[in-house]
Amino acid sequence: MAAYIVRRILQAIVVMLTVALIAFSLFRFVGDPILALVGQDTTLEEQAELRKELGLTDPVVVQFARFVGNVARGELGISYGQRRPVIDMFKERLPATLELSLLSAVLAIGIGIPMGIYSGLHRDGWLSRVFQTVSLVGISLPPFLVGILLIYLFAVFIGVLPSQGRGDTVQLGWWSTGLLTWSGIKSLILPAITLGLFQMTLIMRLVRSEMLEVLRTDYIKFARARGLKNRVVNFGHALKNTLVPVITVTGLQVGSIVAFAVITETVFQWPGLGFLFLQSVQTVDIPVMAAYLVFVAAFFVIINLIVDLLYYVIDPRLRLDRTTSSDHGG
Amino acid sequence: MSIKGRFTRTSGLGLVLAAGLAMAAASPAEAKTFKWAFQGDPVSMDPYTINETLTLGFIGNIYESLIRRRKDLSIEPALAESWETVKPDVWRFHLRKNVKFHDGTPFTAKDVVFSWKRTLSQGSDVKTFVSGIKDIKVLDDHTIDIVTAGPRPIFTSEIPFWYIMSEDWAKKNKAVEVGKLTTEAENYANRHANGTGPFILKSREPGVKTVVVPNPNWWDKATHNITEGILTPIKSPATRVAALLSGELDMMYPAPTQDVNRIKGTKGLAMLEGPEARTIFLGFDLQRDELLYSNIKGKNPLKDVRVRKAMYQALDMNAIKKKVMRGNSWPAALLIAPQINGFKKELNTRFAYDPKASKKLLAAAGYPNGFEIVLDCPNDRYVNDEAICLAASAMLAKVGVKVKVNAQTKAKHFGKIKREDTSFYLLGWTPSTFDVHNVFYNNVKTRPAYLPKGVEPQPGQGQWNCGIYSNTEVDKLIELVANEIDPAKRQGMISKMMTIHKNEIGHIPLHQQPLSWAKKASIDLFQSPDNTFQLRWVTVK
Amino acid sequence: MSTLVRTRESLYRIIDSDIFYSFRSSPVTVGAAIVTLILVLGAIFAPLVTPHDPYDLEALNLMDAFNPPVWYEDGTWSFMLGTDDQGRGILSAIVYGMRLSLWVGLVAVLFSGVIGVALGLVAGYVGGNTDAVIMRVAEVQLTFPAILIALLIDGVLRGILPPFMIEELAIWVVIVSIGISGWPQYARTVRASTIVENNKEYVHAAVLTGIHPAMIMIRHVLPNVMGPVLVIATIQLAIAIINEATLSFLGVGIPVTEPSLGTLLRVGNNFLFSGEWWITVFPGVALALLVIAVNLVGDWMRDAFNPKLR
Amino acid sequence: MAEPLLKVENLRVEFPTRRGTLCAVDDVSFHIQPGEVLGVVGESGAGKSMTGIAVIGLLEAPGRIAGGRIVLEGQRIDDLPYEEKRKLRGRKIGAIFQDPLTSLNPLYTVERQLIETIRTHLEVSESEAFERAVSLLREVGIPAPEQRIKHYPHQFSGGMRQRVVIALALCAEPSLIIADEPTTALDVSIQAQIITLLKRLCRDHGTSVMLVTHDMGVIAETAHRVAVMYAGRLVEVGPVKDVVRNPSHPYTAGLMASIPVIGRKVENLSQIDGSMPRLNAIPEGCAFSPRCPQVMERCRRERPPLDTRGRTEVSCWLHAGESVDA
Repeated sequence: MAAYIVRRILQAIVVMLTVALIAFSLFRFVGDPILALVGQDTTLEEQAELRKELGLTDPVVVQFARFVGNVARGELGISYGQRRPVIDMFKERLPATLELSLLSAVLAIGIGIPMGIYSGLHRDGWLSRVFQTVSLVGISLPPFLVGILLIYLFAVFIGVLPSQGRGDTVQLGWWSTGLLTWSGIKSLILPAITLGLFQMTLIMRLVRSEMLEVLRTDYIKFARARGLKNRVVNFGHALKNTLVPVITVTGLQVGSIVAFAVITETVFQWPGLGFLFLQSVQTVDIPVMAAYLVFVAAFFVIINLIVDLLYYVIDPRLRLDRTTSSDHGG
Repeated sequence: MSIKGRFTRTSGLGLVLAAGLAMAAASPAEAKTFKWAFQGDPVSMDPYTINETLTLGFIGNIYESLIRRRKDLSIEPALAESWETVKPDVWRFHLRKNVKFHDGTPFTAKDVVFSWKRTLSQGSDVKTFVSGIKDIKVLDDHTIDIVTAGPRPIFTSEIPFWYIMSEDWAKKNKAVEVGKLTTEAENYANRHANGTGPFILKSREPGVKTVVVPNPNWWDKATHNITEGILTPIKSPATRVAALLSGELDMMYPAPTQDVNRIKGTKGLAMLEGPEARTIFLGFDLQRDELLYSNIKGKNPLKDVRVRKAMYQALDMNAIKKKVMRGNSWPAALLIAPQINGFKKELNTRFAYDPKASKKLLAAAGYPNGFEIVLDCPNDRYVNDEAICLAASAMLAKVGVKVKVNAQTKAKHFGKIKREDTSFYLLGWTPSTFDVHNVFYNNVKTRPAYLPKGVEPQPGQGQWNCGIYSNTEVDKLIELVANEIDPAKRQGMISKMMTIHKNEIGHIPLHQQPLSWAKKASIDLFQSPDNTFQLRWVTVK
Repeated sequence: MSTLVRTRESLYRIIDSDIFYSFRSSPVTVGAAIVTLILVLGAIFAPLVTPHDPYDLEALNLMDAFNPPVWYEDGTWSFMLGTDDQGRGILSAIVYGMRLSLWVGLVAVLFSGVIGVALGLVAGYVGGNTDAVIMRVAEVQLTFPAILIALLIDGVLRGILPPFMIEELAIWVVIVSIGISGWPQYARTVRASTIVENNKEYVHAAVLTGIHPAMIMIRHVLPNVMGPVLVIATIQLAIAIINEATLSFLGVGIPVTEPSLGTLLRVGNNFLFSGEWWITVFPGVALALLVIAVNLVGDWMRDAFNPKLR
Repeated sequence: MAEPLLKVENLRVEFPTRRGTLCAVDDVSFHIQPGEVLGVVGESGAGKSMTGIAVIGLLEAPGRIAGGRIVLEGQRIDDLPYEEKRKLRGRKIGAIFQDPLTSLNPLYTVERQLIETIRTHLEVSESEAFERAVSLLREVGIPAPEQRIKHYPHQFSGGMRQRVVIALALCAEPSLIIADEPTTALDVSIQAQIITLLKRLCRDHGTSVMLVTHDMGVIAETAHRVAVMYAGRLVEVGPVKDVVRNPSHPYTAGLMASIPVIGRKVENLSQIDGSMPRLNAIPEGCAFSPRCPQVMERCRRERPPLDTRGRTEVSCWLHAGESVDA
């Protein structure tokens, strides 16, 4: 168990370093940060001085080492655009993104899994066909298009829900929540649907196909031949076996939600990290972009760790006798 | 401050609920909250961080200068009660008494001196406002002498955006310098403000929202009736319109030209329109011997005035006005708008739209089949900037000049053209002084690097002259205009330099763009031609 | 096989598996086939079927801008679906945009397919550290959504390339961004199949007769993995089209002078409220149709090859 | 003759497909006496497994029983509602599937799977069920069952797993076990052990077995009687000795030529040219007629009925009108 966790954590660190390298080294060469942050009246001499002060004239290796060191200490640098610590900006934006992502994930999982189970168990029922059609549309419509449609329909045409922003928020320490005000909750609905729809579709399809696959297995047939009740077979045996892949992929989808939020947040002007990221791409705000990448990577790594541990808990083959099942492919 | 520390201090379920209830209950009938949106966010609350209309305009609700502008843009006393010129280069300002900053400290002469010094500190982007100041002498707490570099008729128009900060407050909060962009702690004034103005900064979430409340102790009589103002930056024009249509906003600007009719036709909404003092124009690379990004090698066609004129006459500004701007633009022949000091109506006639003449000119210049060129264009700065560039490229294509449009976000666009990495670019300019000098000084005067030997540059001259237009006579006239006191003589010089520039087609002026503000009909507010929005003129009915 | 690998594969398997089972035996499928055919043919023969060439700047007339569709009072047959803000016919723009979207999608998929198949073959055949490195990279990359990767690569390329080339190469920038983000799926599938094939006798026999490993892979292993690869490619095509549209919508994709469907939507989005709905709605519908159609085709391919994607 | 335990009469199983209805089991009749082992033999796709599945009532949609009756202990069971059928499964009819590696749920311990089966059918307490589970494991020859019962399926070898599967089938003392290729997936050495075990258990418990296999050797070793199927039809049923030594049907004759040892499977009949027709292309008349060395004109036109007069029942025009028994 300990070895397993240690191995996973080591892998996570390697992944994080790789991502940090990518985040840093690639963005280091995009655009000219100096020109993005000086005003109209800054002379070329002042620009050169600033360049030096920011360490942009140091060797790239030194810059990267400094970058990793700073990140490890929680210092994500100073935003070129806003001239304040990136970590502060992240703390402001994080609640918006997490609340949106969380609700989207709840929607995606809460609706996607039951839909998937249902259409797996009743693969030819009319409701399953409806689900299938919905999911086809769900994976075929780009999220930004869904967002625009929803805005037009609910914000402008019907006029019941806000088209942008987070509404009123309440401050709980450094965490600002929109969940305690009516306008905050209303503002959350459309973005959450937009963000959750695609993931919901994926999860539904995953559960359905896993369910179908498991239902075809011999042990399910054998369980029925043993005379077990349908409920026991479907939910005790079949569902539990679909759980492993479902948890893994659902975990990854939750991770994707945070990253996919870039698009949704842009469409809805949602003041979260994704929106900040896109803004920073447009203004070549390197510290923010780099920090965002690192953040997303860290998020994924943590989710992966959790998923691996869950998998470990659920699947006895992994837990008890790794040698029989661990010819690791990847 | 650590995350943990902050969190524990205010956490607790009771507080959560209380806060929630407070939010739910806090909407008394007489509260007049005013919500508005702009396409960008003020860069900082520090009045010296950036010289940008939006930022300075917003900060103007919180901070004040010695002098402010009236609705008609004429100047009137603000923190200075009155002033006179003791000598041509010495201005005596009598400061207003009993003015207090928002934190309660009184406003005195030392704050002006402090502000001047701070404006010159590292990181300041508004040095231009005080570039005319040689020295400030304190006579007493409420009297100062400002010594300018020579007679400077435009001085009073240079300082309305130069806001006065409190020395005590800045020192207490370690905001004495605007600040270097290093990993040091952020400049306190960046997200906090302490002015003397009609509104107090209540909270600031950069890029999300900024909240102000009225200053009950303001020295002037408040003409507004709002109890709270909330600014939300909304970049996407469609989203801004949607938010207004769905009633989330009381006012937003700029309203996309295409949506003006819809807004006008929507019950309860109204438009405020007018010409902005900003002129949009095209600039050329007039310096390189071989054009960048072109199929013409070894030559720069743009150096030939016939080519420039051909391009000028290929542009149908009326079509752009009708279709791109939906009637909301004022085709221009000069780099300055009619509101700007120095404007000459007689000169403001465009060379006629005439594609045939264009073709002839191109043929005469040796380019019967035209040439290729890249037009650098912002896509989020001016009204329909990208669409204008695209329309222009289609029009130029008809006379044989194949224009590729490189449209990008303003930060990238400005960076590119400022390092002279351009052959053809679109830019817009409003002189913050409302005087023609500012436009020519920045956009037409030769950049220092290109001056003949022995000519001493003035600081920052030609900073936006990205294509290096250079005419010694015009340069000279620009310098003379800065210091000429006699209005008639001065206008003569101005007309002369504008005529030279116009006939040389130094730039192609396109139009003045509209001010396009959309609001709820129940809101009264004043639209200033400099496109700054001032809360002190807002009334919520 | 590691747990994550296996289960992640099931994600892709779903996309490939019985998604459209219920459609298969219904008239919807037939309709979709017809729609696909029309769209693809229209895209291929765009210059023949469109009334205008939307890329020809000289032919654009600003005064034609904002014409409504033909059934409106001031609509004209010349611009059946109306015009956009530059006077470009929407119909022509859509057909050419679709052509571009399909082209970008196809080349991106080809690009990632070639990289993925090659790396998969190498990883599966060579094994050892090479395999470990390739698969580890694939795994790391798979943890990020393709769109984020594409956004990154797009940004990077835009930063590295000289500005004047960006406009010229915009399409290739998008293709490479989307292409690079898609290779791991192929690599994993191909690698798995390669390992299976590798253990078969004919491969051993071929090795013994001294045939070069590369030849063995190309001649023996490759044909066996083409089925699954084609299915992945079709699904990836749908994803590539969506990603292209998203990048273009966010303003970092195909430039507006030669618009793709996503670019048209970005431009059209500005006119959503101004009454010129046709500038957005038609391209939006076209995009949705295209992606749905490609997804359905993907299902048919899956049936045709009936691959075991594991 | 005593009342048979299981009586299958004119069973017909159909699968509707896009290209018309396929008949997987066509007019099949047989019976099994208490304590009797009936071998069902035939090539792949002959319909033997389908018959077994129809008897347990686990045909999957769109497959369905289109005709005939299945009678167990005098009670008709094919038309029972699902819930009633479910109660029979495990209680009256146990099942053993081909692949022990996949027959057990990998996520649950053997204990849990045994106990849930026992408690589904028998009114016993948790501890009684546990006792019974352990004794069942001991009975099927699993060493140290008290410890092994806590293990997960993947911790058992293939042969051991099949023993667990057999234990699961025996949980509620069913009177009939349907064993569908119980040894096919196992090593040859283990096959014999499992067959021996199965034989012993059925003898001890008096359980009847329907042993579906395409391994003639297993049939010869184990079964009392044997039913031969071809293309969904029954061609010959009779005592093992008679059918093996003296096959009546030309198909059976060909089949018997391949009998020699346990473990040798009937993959194809080298003695007879051609292969079994696909279900959508069964010829008119006798399904075997195109391959039959003794084919007659009548065979191609009329389908021979199952002649039930003798000890061996046969469906062939060669034997029409004469008593096979003679």
